[in-house]
Amino acid sequence: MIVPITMPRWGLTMTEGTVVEWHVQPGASVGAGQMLLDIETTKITNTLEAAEAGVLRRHVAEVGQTLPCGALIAVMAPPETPDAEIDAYVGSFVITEVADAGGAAEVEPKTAAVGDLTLNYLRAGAGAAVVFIHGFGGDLSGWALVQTPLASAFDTIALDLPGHGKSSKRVPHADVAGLAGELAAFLDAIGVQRAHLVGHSLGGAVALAFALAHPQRAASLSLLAPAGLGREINAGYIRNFIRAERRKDVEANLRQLFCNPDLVNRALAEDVIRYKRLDGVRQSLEALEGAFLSGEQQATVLRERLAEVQAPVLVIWGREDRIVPPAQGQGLPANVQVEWLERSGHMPQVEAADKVVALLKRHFAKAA
Amino acid sequence: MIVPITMPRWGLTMTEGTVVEWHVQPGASVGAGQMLLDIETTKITNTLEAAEAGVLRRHVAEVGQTLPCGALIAVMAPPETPDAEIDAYVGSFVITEVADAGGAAEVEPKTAAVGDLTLNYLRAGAGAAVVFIHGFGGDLSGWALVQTPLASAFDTIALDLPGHGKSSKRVPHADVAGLAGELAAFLDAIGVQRAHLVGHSLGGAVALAFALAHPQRAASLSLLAPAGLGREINAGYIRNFIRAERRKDVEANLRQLFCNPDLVNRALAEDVIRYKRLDGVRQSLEALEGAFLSGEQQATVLRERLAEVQAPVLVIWGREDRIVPPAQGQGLPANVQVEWLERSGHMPQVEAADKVVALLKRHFAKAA
Amino acid sequence: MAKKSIRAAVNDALKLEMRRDPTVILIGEDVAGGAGGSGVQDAWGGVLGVTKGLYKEFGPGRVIDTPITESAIIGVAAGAAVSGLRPVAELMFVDFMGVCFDQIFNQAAKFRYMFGGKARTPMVIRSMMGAGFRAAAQHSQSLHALFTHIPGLKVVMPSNAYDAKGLLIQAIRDDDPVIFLEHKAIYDLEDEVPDEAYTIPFGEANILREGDDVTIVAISRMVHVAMDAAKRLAAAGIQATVIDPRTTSPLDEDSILESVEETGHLVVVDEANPRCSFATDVAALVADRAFGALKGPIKLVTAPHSPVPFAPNLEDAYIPNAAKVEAAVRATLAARELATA
Amino acid sequence: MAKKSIRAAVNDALKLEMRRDPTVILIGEDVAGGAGGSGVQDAWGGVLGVTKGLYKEFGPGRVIDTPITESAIIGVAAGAAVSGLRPVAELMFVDFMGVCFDQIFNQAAKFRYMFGGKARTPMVIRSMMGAGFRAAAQHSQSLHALFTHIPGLKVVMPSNAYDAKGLLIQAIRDDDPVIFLEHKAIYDLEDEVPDEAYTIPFGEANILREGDDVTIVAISRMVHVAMDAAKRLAAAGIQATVIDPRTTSPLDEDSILESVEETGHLVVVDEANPRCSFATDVAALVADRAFGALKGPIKLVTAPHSPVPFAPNLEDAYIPNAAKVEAAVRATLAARELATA
Repeated sequence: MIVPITMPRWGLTMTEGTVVEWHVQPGASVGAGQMLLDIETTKITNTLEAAEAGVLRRHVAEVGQTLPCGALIAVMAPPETPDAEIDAYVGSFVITEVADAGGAAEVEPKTAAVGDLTLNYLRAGAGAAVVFIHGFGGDLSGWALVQTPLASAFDTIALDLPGHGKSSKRVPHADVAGLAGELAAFLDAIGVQRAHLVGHSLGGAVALAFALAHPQRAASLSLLAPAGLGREINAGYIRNFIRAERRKDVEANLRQLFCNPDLVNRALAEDVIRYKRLDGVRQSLEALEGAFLSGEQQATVLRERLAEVQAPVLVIWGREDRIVPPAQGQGLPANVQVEWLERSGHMPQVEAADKVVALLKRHFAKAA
Repeated sequence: MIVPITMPRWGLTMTEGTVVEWHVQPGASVGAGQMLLDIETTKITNTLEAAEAGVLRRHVAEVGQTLPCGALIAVMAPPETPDAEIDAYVGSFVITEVADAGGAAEVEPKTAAVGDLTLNYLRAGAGAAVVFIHGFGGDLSGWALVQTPLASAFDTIALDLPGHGKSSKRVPHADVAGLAGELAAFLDAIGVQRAHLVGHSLGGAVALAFALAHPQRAASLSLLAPAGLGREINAGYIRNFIRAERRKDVEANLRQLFCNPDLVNRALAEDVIRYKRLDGVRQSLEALEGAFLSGEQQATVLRERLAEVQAPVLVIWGREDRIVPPAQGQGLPANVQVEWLERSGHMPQVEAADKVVALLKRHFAKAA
Repeated sequence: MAKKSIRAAVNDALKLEMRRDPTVILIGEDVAGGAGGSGVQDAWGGVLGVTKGLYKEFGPGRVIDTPITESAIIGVAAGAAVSGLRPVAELMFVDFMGVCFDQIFNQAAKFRYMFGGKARTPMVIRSMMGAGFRAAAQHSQSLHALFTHIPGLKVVMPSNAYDAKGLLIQAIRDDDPVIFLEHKAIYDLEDEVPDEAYTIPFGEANILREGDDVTIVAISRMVHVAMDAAKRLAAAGIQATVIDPRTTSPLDEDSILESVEETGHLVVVDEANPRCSFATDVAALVADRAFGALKGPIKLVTAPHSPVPFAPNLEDAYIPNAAKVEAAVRATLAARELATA
Repeated sequence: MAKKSIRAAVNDALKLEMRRDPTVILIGEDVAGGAGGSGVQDAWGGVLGVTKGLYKEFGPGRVIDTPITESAIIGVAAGAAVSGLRPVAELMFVDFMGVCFDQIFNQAAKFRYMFGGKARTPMVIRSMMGAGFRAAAQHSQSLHALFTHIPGLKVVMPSNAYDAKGLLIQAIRDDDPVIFLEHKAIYDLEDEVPDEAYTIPFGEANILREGDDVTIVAISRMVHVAMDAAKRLAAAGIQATVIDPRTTSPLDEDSILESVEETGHLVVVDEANPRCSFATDVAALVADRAFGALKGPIKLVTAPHSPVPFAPNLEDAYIPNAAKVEAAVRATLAARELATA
């Protein structure tokens, strides 16, 4: 079987990339996770790793070539596949991922003053508002694969919560209710009254708390692997996230997020490490930890109040989630639609981005 | 067979030694040349090496014990030799080498002013005078094993030639005739008119030249592996002696002196190295080399004049001499008595000291 | 996040820390320059403009421009440090430390120990190091081995702008004397550098790439030489791990040992002279504690045992380059091939 | 030939060379002492009496007693050397070189190179080194690694009186700057020392004993520690070769490599701090060039990475001793036994 290697999209603002260097030559066997090539974007040079094992048969893009996201850059195929077949495949390849995302190419993050905090957010597209709320230790870039396609039909807004991403590295109100209050103030500051709320993990609990506190402002509620629906949680992941310092330890911890642990590459781990080194991050994360955990369990459980939510509620859960137990997605009230994703862990917006996009579109349509 | 290890005599002035440390424990196999123990004398601490391979069965002397030269300090014997047999051997051992050597215990070297040179010499015993003249690069200590026993019946005198030992490190007259002249001046200075002359190698040529120049002063002439009886010589030995600096190179060079190369121990090599480091030695040796060698051959051959010598002449030559070819001892005039030593190299006074002593005594008696 | 040069990253770190902590002061020759004034006060801002603009913001009380007197600079800094300030002293060229080495290694480095832990000496000595600038034997040296040898000193050698900023902020906040060596030939190298303050802990290596065949340890400018070599080698199917320890004291021994446990081969690249050097230090570490994993000789790629030449062609030949590193890698790998053959 | 102490051997070497060569002069603090005069001129003759009596024989023109100003001493010596004299400067304690390191490594060490071989700098810097004297952190250091790192310096560290005399005469006659380090704790060790002048070439190791099982390399006072350990080991049937390189720069690499080729095991004993040290230097040499012969890890026995303690019990624990060397030998030999088992 022929497997295409295409120019990746590393975030909303990426439209094209330049091949800097090939690490693997045609004919070589590669393992899953092995470095294939370095690609330079306007922002950063990064390494594309092999998603699966196989034999690299062809470089389609040479060093120095700049290609749009989704373009074919290499071909993997078993040794027995004839060259002619690969020629034909390369000749007939069509970019299926459309690079345009509601003028996303020009989109740059902005900041909003919220109280004495500065919150960073990325807003793209036009239409009904969709707000993305990341989880503990994440940031708005985690939504890239979901926000980008949705921006063609919605006014998408992904924010960095206090203490995260490029927002102020202080968390004055670290509990779920406090964060929901910051979210409300943020939406006030950017002039969004009502939105589809999409929250992940801790961000799911925040979205839920927001919807309970401000029922009229939630057009719909989409909770991905959400916190707040049970006591159990992988507290070790949170503690290690805060305290692991060496990259191998950080990588090992991050691998728990995914069904396919090979998705944790050095760039992701390095991003986490660099984030954690910033002044104030340690204290912010510890504040969140202190408010969020009670011993080895979640301090705030809103499960009993889920039925109160008036907007349509969608819960998406990967069956392989090792952070928040998927069992907490069972037995939810009737107003909640639950979708299970196979071969997905705690990060369905990354591991199953296409499916999540489809589910969200359908959900928003239902809510409209 | 039981082999005794006895307290060695490392020179004329040594009468006893103290065991400092055993390097080999009873029951251990030792190779020829292996370090057996360290012995301290009044002058120096040195290591006694095994003369031959075997099994060390018994320490007779313990660490800290002081014993006279010749005393039993250990026993070597095959593993099958019963302990009782070793007990009996130890119990019945008698010192065969007499430590007394004409009051040698009190003997210290003296110096004589000869022109503007200071010559060092060791004089012991009483009787007819016997003068020992060492070879190129040697010194008076090389005669220790021969001078010591002869000192009980003769007035023995061993000198350091100019540029050697503890004499002045200048050689104003570096040819054979010049050295013979220095020898005559030295004997004048210490008041010896007539003596039995014993010369080794270059010292043999010097003794012969002296006897030819001063027939009345030579009671007899004994030449050990003498120079001056032919052109051929191992010039490489002389050049290496001067120029080798690392101990392993010095050792390799010195091994040519002996039939049994294991006689070259680290102490001997170290002594040679230390001598060569003294100011003036290099220049002295090079002066001697320049006068003594003509290309790769001896510059001075006195063979044709041997018949002129009126005193009795004894030539002693080791059959395994690799410095001066033993063939030069063949076909000598009738007034010369030639004695051949088996399993002896260029240093019979060391390798076959007992035989040399016996030959010298008989020769001196004949001359008397 | 913008790209910044190492020069700008160092300036950024100084500025942020001086804003954050009023006890942080600068002391050095010409550090007040670049203020936009006229005459002597407007020299460069350090020889290469690193402290440019700080005098304007923080004034003469906190940016102390001194005469040419390195021993006074370091003496003042050490005294200020034990009196409660956090001085950052600039020693123009590390070659000049010879006149103030007593203040560094006999005084500052030993205060904490000699006063039974009761004295803190939070000072940073920034200095330029390295060859390649046509500055001859007395302005081109790489003397980190001397500082690394001395207990009580921490030694930092950033290879890129991101590290330079994070390590310098860490250095300023550290309570011990820190020697911070900036390679003068890579000041213009740019990198993504956050605008915010951040710290990189000492003793934590940066692993730039991972490969199974050989471990290359390199510091400061040599990291780039090692990466160039790694790219050449990759083209020939040899995959190198490249480790930048970032700080030579403390040293991230674990990262080096763990890598050699996997690759079995070590090459160390160090611009300094070879004897008693950081290169030998890493080699000795591995020859003891990862001996069982070694499959070939440990190769060191260093300057020769000679001063830095003035002649440009000789200076170029003096500095380790990618070709030499590649040859060293092939030499140690050859040992394995011999063993298998 | 009489037994002489190291102190007497050094004095002897100075005396003989001053008699032989009128260009040889002494410069240092208190070097004029011990002349038998009264008052300030009759101090010890160096802190430990090494130069005693020389002032009386050679007078103030050749035995120049200076104020406490190490930088002037070394500056004067370097200038005298390039002007045709052969100065022997005394730097009381090597710990003090921090105030005159510029003169040593940036000036004297580089003259010959920077003047294209046309300048000679025949100077000797004698200094006391080492712990064991209850003299605390600033008077007990072993800083030979710093000098060994610098090209242009020769570094001599005698372990016995015979070597001390021959090496010092060689140093005085050498045309390059020589750092001559006398360990203050072994000045009274006696040895057979010829009365005449003699020289021991630099870069030629002394092999004190030969054994097949392990190579121990040690310098200065540590040679005696190594020999003690070798004796203990011999009692247990482990035969060690003990090598004293005598000079760390130049280093007799061949003797070390040849020995390890035979024994397969290396232990280095060095009183200095461990990082970027002479110990690591020897380890790196062997891990590269005798790698194929190695049968176990290279073990280093050094001081810890800390200043020299003042407390006597801590100072004793700080200095490498025979038990630690023995343990290191057993540790590397254990690797072989494991491999064979």
